[in-house]
Order: sequence, then C-alpha cells, then structure tokens
Amino acid sequence: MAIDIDIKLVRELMRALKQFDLSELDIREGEARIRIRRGGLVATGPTTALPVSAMSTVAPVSRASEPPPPAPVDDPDTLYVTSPFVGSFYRAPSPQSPPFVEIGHVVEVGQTLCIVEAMKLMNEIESDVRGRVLEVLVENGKPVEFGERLFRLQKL
Amino acid sequence: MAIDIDIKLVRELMRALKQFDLSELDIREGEARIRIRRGGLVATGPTTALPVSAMSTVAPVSRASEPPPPAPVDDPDTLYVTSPFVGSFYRAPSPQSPPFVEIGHVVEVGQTLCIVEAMKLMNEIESDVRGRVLEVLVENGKPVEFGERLFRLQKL
Amino acid sequence: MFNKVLIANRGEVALRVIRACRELGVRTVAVHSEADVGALHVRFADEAVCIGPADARKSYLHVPAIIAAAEITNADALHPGYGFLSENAEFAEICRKCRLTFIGPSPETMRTWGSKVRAREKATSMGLPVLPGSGVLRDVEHALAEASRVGYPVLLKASGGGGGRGMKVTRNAEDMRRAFVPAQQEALAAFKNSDIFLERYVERPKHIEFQVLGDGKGHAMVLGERECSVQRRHQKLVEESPSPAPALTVEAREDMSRTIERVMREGGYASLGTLEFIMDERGHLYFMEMNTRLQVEHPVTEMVTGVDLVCEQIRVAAGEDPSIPWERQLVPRGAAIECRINAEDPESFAPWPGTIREYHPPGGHGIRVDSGVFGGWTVPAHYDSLIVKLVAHGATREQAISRMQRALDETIVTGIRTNVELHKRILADEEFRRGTYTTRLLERMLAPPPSGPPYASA
Amino acid sequence: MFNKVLIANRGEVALRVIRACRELGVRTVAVHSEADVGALHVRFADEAVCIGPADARKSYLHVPAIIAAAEITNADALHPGYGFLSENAEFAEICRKCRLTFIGPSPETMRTWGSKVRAREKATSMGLPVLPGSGVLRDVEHALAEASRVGYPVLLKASGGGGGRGMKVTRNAEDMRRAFVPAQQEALAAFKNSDIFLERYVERPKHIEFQVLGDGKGHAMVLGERECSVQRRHQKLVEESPSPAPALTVEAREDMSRTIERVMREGGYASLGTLEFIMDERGHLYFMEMNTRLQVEHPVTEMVTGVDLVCEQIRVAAGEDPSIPWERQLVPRGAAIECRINAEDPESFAPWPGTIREYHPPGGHGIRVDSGVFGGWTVPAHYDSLIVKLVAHGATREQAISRMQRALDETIVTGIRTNVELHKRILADEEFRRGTYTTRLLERMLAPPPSGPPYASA
Repeated sequence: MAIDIDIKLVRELMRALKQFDLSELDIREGEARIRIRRGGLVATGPTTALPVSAMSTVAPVSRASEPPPPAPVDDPDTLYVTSPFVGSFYRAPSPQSPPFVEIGHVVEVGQTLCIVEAMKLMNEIESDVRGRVLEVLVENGKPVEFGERLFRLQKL
Repeated sequence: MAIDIDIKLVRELMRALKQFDLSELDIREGEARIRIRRGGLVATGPTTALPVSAMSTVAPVSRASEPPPPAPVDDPDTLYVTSPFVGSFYRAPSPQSPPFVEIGHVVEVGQTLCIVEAMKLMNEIESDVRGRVLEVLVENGKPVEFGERLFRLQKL
Repeated sequence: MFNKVLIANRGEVALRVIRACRELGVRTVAVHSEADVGALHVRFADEAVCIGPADARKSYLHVPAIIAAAEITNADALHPGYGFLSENAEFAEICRKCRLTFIGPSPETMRTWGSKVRAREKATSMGLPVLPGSGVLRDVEHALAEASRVGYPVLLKASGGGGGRGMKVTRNAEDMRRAFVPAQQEALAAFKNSDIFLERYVERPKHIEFQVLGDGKGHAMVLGERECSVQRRHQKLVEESPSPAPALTVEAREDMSRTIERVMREGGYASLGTLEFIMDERGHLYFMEMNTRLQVEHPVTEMVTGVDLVCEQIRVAAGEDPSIPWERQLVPRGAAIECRINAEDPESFAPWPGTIREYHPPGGHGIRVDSGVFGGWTVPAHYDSLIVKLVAHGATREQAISRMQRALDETIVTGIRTNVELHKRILADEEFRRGTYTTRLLERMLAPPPSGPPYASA
Repeated sequence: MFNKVLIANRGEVALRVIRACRELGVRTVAVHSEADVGALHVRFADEAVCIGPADARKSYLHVPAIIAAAEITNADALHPGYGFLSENAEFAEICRKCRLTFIGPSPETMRTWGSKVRAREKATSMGLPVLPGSGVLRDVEHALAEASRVGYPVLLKASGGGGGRGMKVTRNAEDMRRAFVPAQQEALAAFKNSDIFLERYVERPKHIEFQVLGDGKGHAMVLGERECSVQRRHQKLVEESPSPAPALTVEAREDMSRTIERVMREGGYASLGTLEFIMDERGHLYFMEMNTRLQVEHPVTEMVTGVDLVCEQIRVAAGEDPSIPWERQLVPRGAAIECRINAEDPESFAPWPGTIREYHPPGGHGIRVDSGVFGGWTVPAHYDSLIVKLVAHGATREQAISRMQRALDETIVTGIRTNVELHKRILADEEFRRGTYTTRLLERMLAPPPSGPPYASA
C-alpha cells in the first residue's frame, strides 16, 4: 500500500493550521483522508503563553513543543525512545538493508533500533529495555532533533 | 487515491474560524468531509495586573484606585457621598462658621453637607438622602478628585 | 523651567509628555477619567487626579474639572497633547486667565492658524503657495467663469465645512451646471451656511506636512517634512520622514523650509506647529491648513532629526531657548516610518475595545515604541482606538521598511483585534515601496478583488 | 548573501542576530536546549532545532549537535553571538571544514588576537601602545631591575593567567622582594606554569574599547569607542559611547582610530572586533586585549553611529561590502548609554532565575530595548543572568542619562529580582555624571558606609 500524497498541499495545510492557530484539521473524500492535529502551547500556565501566532513560519524540524501523539502516554508499560542526537534518522544500516526493527518486533536490551547520522557519524541507537515496537514515529531519512520521539515501545 | 482539495476554500474556512473565534467546524457532503478544530490558548489568567510598583511616587490626590475604607460597604443602609467635582473640600461656608454637619447629625434630603471649591466657585454639595453622618472622610481644606468619598451616611 | 506640568490628555500622548517632563526634571500631574484609573499615564505621573466619568465630555473635555485639577495640584503649566482640548482657543484663554501656561501657541495664533479659511488667507498674503481657487461663488455663471480660470477639474467646497464633507468634484462646465445648486443646498443643510467656493481638484495628491518650531520672538525653524499619504477616510495610518516624493528634491525642500520659516517668524508663531500641504501630480506643493499642536506622527521627525520635539516645545513655552540653535541647519539622518496600530476589526475597521491578553512590543536596533497599553489593560470603548505607535528608523528608507516589517512580525497583541496585518500589506505594496503612492493608496488596496467565477460546487 | 544562517546562541543576542537576518532577507535557524523550548529566539526564528538538555555543555557548547543542526537544516552560515563558542578557534575550523561559514574572523586570526600574550606582542610590533612591562622574570633581581625601569607600582602577573587571578600589586622594592616567590608559586598552582612577568600598574584605570570592522581585503574602519568602566568583578554593568573621559579629545580619538585602522588593515582582520584599552590617570591609552566577536555592549555604538553592526558583520562574512563606505568618516551623533539588567539579587549579586510575572519594558524617544524575555517566561538557572539591555540615546550625554533614568523608572519586571535599583544609583552618582569615573566606581559605591555611632536604643 502506498499513499500518494501531495506534500506541497499538506505543507500548505499545515502552514494554514499554524497561521490560523487551529488545533485540528480532518478532510475526507471517499476513502481518502487528511488529518492534521496541532496541540502545542495549549496554555500551560496562565501568563506563560506568548501566542504561537508570532512571526515564526513553519519550522520543519521543530517538534519539541508539539504534543505527544494521542497514544496512552500514562500507560506505564508504554514508553518512548527519544533521539540523543541531532541528525538524520535511518531505520536501516544501508539503503539496501532491511530495517533494524519493524512494528510488532520484540527488541532486547542493547539491540539497535536505528541510526541517527550527524557529521558523517552513524550513531546507533540501542534499546534500553526489552519491548515490542508499537510505532515508528519518524520517517526514514528525516531530520530529528535532540529529544525527539523515535519509537513507541511496549515494555515486556 | 488522491484528495482533490480546494486549498483556497480551506484557508477561507480557517480564517473564518479564527475570525469568529470558533472552536470547531465540520462540513460533510456525501463522502466528502472537512473538519477543523481550534483549541489552544485558553489561558486568560492573571496577566491582568501590571504591578502598582512602577515609578509613580506618592500621588497626593490620587485616591481613586485606593481600596474603600474597611467600613461595612455591603451594609445596604450605609452609603457614601462622593464628590461630583474636582476641587478643595470645605466643611463650612467660611473659616469663621461652624461646619455644615458633624458626626452624629441627621441630615435631610437637600441639606448642604460641604462645599467643593473650584475656579473660585463654591459648589455646595447636598445630601440626596435622609441619613445620619457616620464619618467625614476628607480633612477640611484638602483637595478632592472626582468621585472621591466625602462622607459616610447611615440611611434613615 | 516649569515646576509642575498637568497633562490634559490620556493614552500614549500623555505618556509621551510625561517622559519629556521627567527628562527635563519637571514634575507631572496626570488627569484621568474613571475608565482610566489603571492607565499607564496615571501610574507614571508624579500625581494623578480623577476628573470625571468615562465620557470624555465629562472628563478630558470638561474644562472646569481640568482647571480645578491644576489648581489643587499647583501645576504651573498645562500640556494639551493632541485631540481633546489641544486646538481649543477658548480653553487656552481660560488657562491664561488662571495663570496656567498653556503649552502651545497663544489663543490669538490658534484662532488665526486654526481656522482653515483665515489660515489660507494669511498664508496667501505671506507668500505660501495655495491651490488656485475662488472666493465665495455668487451664482453658477460666476462658478463657471472661475472654474475656467482655475482649470478643471475643480472641487466645490462649503465655506463652513470640514473633514471632507460637502465636497463635489466637477470635471467640466456641464458637471458644474448640474452640481452648483445642490452643492449650495447641501452646504446650507450641513453647515447652516450656503456659501460655497471652488478650488483646483488634485486627483492623486500626496499629503506632505512640514514641522515647525517658533518662539514668537523672531525665531523659527523647520524640522523637515513628513509624508502622511497612507490614509483611510482622512485617518492617517502610516507616516514617514523624509517624504519619498521624487519631486521633493533637496532644493525644493530647502526652498519651502525657508519660506515657511520666514512666514512663521513674521507671524510670530510661538510653539510647535505643522503646516499641511498637498502635492499635486506635477510635484507642486500647496498649503492646506495648519495644526497648532503636537502631531500624532511627530516621532518620525524625532527619529531622523534626533530632536526631542516635546522637550523643545516645553522649553519654548517656558520662555527658554531650545537646546538646538535656531540657525543650525538640521541634517536629517536616514529615514523613519510610523505605523499606527489601532484596536480595530481588520475587516470592518470598527473599533475593537476590550482586554489585551498578551502584549509584547518589538525591540532591537532602530525600533521605537510609543504606547499606553500593557498585557491585562482593557482598552476603553470611549476613546480613540490608537494603542501603539510603532516607529522604525533606518539608514535608508529601504532599511526602515524592512526593519518595520520585522517589527510588525514581532508584535504580539492578543485578546483584541488590531490592524497589524493591514500594515504588513501596506509595507509590502509595490507603490508604497516605490514612494510614489498618493492618498488613494489604501482605497486601491482595500478595493474588493475583481470578482472571478463563482465557486463551483463539487 | 547567505541563504540561511544558524544562530548558535540563545537569549537576547540570538534575537539580535535573527532581527538582522530578517532585515537582510536571510532565513534563520535557532538552536535551543530543552530549557529554552519556549524562548523568544525559538519562536521568532524561521526554524528551530532542539540540540540538547539544559546543561550548556551538552547543548549550546556541544559542537556536534550544533553542526548536525546546521546540516539537517541546510544552513550555509553560522553566527556564534557572544560567549559560548564565539571565540573558539577550533569550532570555527570545524565550521570551515563543514563548509559552513563562521560569521567571525578566520580561525588563524582568532588564535592570534584571541590570545592575550600573542595579541600584545602583535600589537606592540605593529605600533599600538601597550603598558610598559617585562618579559618572563628569571628571578627576584631581574624583577627588581625591570620594576625600576618600568616604575612602581607594578603588577606581577602569571603568564598563563587571566580574569584577574594570580595578580599582585607591588609598590616598592621591599614589596617586590616579599611578593616574588609566592607569586611564582601561586602561578604554578593555579595555571601549572610558574612563569610570571610584570607590568605597570594603573591604580584607577578607565576601560575604553574601540569598535572595528574589517574585511581582510585591505579595508578596516573604527566605529568610535565605548567606555565600560562600570564593572563589578570584571563584569560590565553600564557602557557608553562616546567615552566621557576628558583626555579623549577629538584629536586623541582620531589618532588612535587611525592607528587601529592601519593595524587591522595590515593584519587583514576580517569581521567585527573590539580592541580593549586601559586609560591611565594621565589619559594615556594602552592596548590590553582584543575580542574577536560581537560585544554585548555593541548597541551603544549603533545608537551613536546609526550603523547596524550585526548586519555589517554578516555582509562582510558573506563577502559583500558593508553598506557604509570604508572611507567615510563616521560622525557620531549624541551619546548612548546601556544598562545591563540582570536577574540577580540586589544585595548578594547572586543570579536570581525564576518566572517573570510581569514584564513591561520602557519606550518612547531615544529608548532601545534588547531582550529575550516576556511576561510568563522562566529565566533558566543554567545560563547567564542578563535579561534586558536597556539603551538610551540623547543629543548630549546629560540627556542620555536623564532619559535612561526615566526608562529605568518605567521598567517593570516582577516575579524575579533584578539590579534595576543599582542602575538608578549608578546613574545618580556624582562621579559617574562627571564622566571621570574609573573601574573603581562600583567598589566605592558598594562599600559599606563608614560605621557611625551604634544605634541608640530608645
């Protein structure tokens, strides 16, 4: 299965979502559906929030302030593997190789989950726990920032 | 599969959502559906108060922003006579005369309570009610501003 | 120098005057309505007096209360700001009678220069160029003769009018025949005076004004000009100095400045003042009217000349010499632009009072902010909608524009609606950037786009 | 011009660079630690990348993360701001290897001018005046001979030292005999190098620095000087331009500027830079060291010259000519003062991080605010305590001072403690106002008052 996405369109929608300070967009047409959610800055403290409006346009790699996905965050058995590096995210050791892990795989402590490449250095990211891969949160080849969520695991 | 979206329409809807400060929009037509949500930035909270600290030194005649005296303000039988003029407050028609009223006196509707002098004009302030003088709140000869409390009366 | 100045105004201009007074070491008294108890001008003045309820007629326009406030605080001078009582000669006279120095020209000067008709006559007699026009028109034949002499198009105007009301453009004799009697009737209905006159009509004028300072003792100086052609219904929105008009060469500016200085010297003008001109399509300047007070847009002049106009105005009112020599040729540095941020609906332009949730003004090099608001402040519905004056200064006009653009991008005002986005559009406009824009700019920008095909349903 | 600049810094200086980039039409990438997710530099940049946890060593000083951030965002240049990596020649070299233009001088230049000893040697050889002093001292006899030659008092300094550590004043031969061996021992203990040298000691120096801009291609200009003598433990608090030092006459300033320009031209210096001098009691200037980066206090120079230093720095780094001609003689206008508002306890001077409840910066004519904070922002404990740079410009130094005073009075920062009151005291100080103050000013002001009779109990 492949999704035929007009990335320009999606970006345009994302930009508009931000510009108009919206939190969610859901468009369906027949089988097709585009759904975008924003949560950020849902008012933390009272005065805290300078509005998002400001001047910042879309920040492609800035995700630090985005909300966690609607997963059961407080499920004590679910955890996120975050990136300890800034760089590019790779799911496999080389373009020809299969991914280190797939959804549903069970990974052991110390097992390599992915690579974050920075300054030509391939940093292997290993799992700290034994668990099942529930979700891969970043697309192969995409930039990630420090602390960005890469995988959701179910602790076993 | 592809979604055929009129981006202008969507943006227009988003703008409207923001403009009218709405939280959600959901349009369906047959198989097609557009849903937009806005959430963030609830937070009003205690941004309200710039501190009084600032630079203003003592403002001798500025009392408008001061709290009411600790009198029983919510006692429905107690009321304040305030100054309808900016000027100087006099309790007597001349320095030689006795005050118009003293604490404990009962005043009738229309009875003169004091004079507020401005631009050489002696403005007699009359009581709107029948009542007993409980308190005289300004010293003789002192300046008063608009709305400043002059007397506290017990309505009879 | 004065001992204590009462500021008979509110908002950003009251704060502006308080700042000047503090820098001069003069104590200040703020007056305020009940709606402005928590306003910044009340907080930042040395003393404050509540003078009445929210309604301006009973507070900021209520002369006895203001005079009484000056009396009880022993103020020895009064600054009227702009608007409210600032051009009220009777008020200036009352101040004089109460031995309160009115910081502005004399009541006599205010009467002369404050009246459009008398100011125009005086200007003409003293050699300032005015638009070719007629006296009061006796009848349509007289109007036709005068229009031929002046040259079409001409504008029929009510002698008693103002603010753009009761004006009719006629482009030829036929127009004139049709318009003459209705114009007289409208003038009578609107101003209780059927007198009308005509004047050459400028289709695409620029609004250019010269800043003057005089001491009434034989000295006067022009501090450059401002262009204020970005207007919506005679309300200025963006102002700049110097004017980017190509016709305003160094020589043309100098010539006009010297002429104005002579007129002000000979007329004994004693305060700040602004002479408004229109510039026609050929680049000629014509005197329109004079404002005998501080202007909203004075900061752009301050940015390019480096002169604190309010301080100088106060010095002159106190009988002192200004801090800059009368004879010095001011060399303006760079260019400055002001955007008036109003609390208003961006679509309908209706005022949008309310409580400001967050307020974060821009900062950094070349940015000046004059504002009376803060986060949590409730913009009252009773007064005008100006909340922030944003001023950008740059070495060149281009730099000032890009600096203003980034300042607008940084500006955060939430809780109420503002015209920040409109300012961004204006600054991005090609004609604005070329500097050739006229008072028609906003009309064009705000015109609905040519209608396309209706939206096709899916 | 660059396409996209990554700003390897935070706080007000990151915002400063973002503003310059926007005005130049260059896109920006902010990097930030986890503590700065909500910071203004993150909000106002076009893109932002989180590079590590709050600890600066793992974020703002963490070279691989910063370089990786530039790589994933395709930035083609990097601005280091001040502090952090701004004077790290190795970092500049890594940037070069990664084809990322480091906005600053070359690594070689940074090594030469960034080293106190090598810079002093180079300066001496190129004709800049330095304090009379010795080479490394062999023994106490050598020290005594050199001290006699230079003239007492002299300062014994560790060759490997810095920041005021390991220095001893000797006022005569006896002092020298007593101090010499302990000084060697302390040098060894502190810097693992027992080499010491001596230098004439200036009891009451002024700190004066000259701003330069060079392109490394035979052009250099001095943009006036700044005086930064208001210091507490080598931390500058108040800076101004021009210096009010009576000895710094127009001629003296011109002479030194021409000398510096020659040295910078011949040395091929290519970026902004600052040469720090001390002025002795007789008004002579001696070169001390050079900072090869943007200075915190650069705004005072911008206010009096009208030049946007950061824009020019970026232009030069991009290989363009600055927007001002190299040969133009800059005529500074008026005077400017900067007050560094720190989040700190006014008594103990300990940093006072925390959440700012209300923040209301001053505004109006002649006031510039450079700040990275806002109401609701939590000042992190991990970085320096500078929260606002308040700059006042006036036609005269006196006007700039009174303007700064009223700006300080208007400044509202609640929720944390700041040094606003200390600034008010400094500006009111007689010696400061005379302009004759030295780096000893604050020491005197902060000294406990001479103890009077004990308080008599009632």
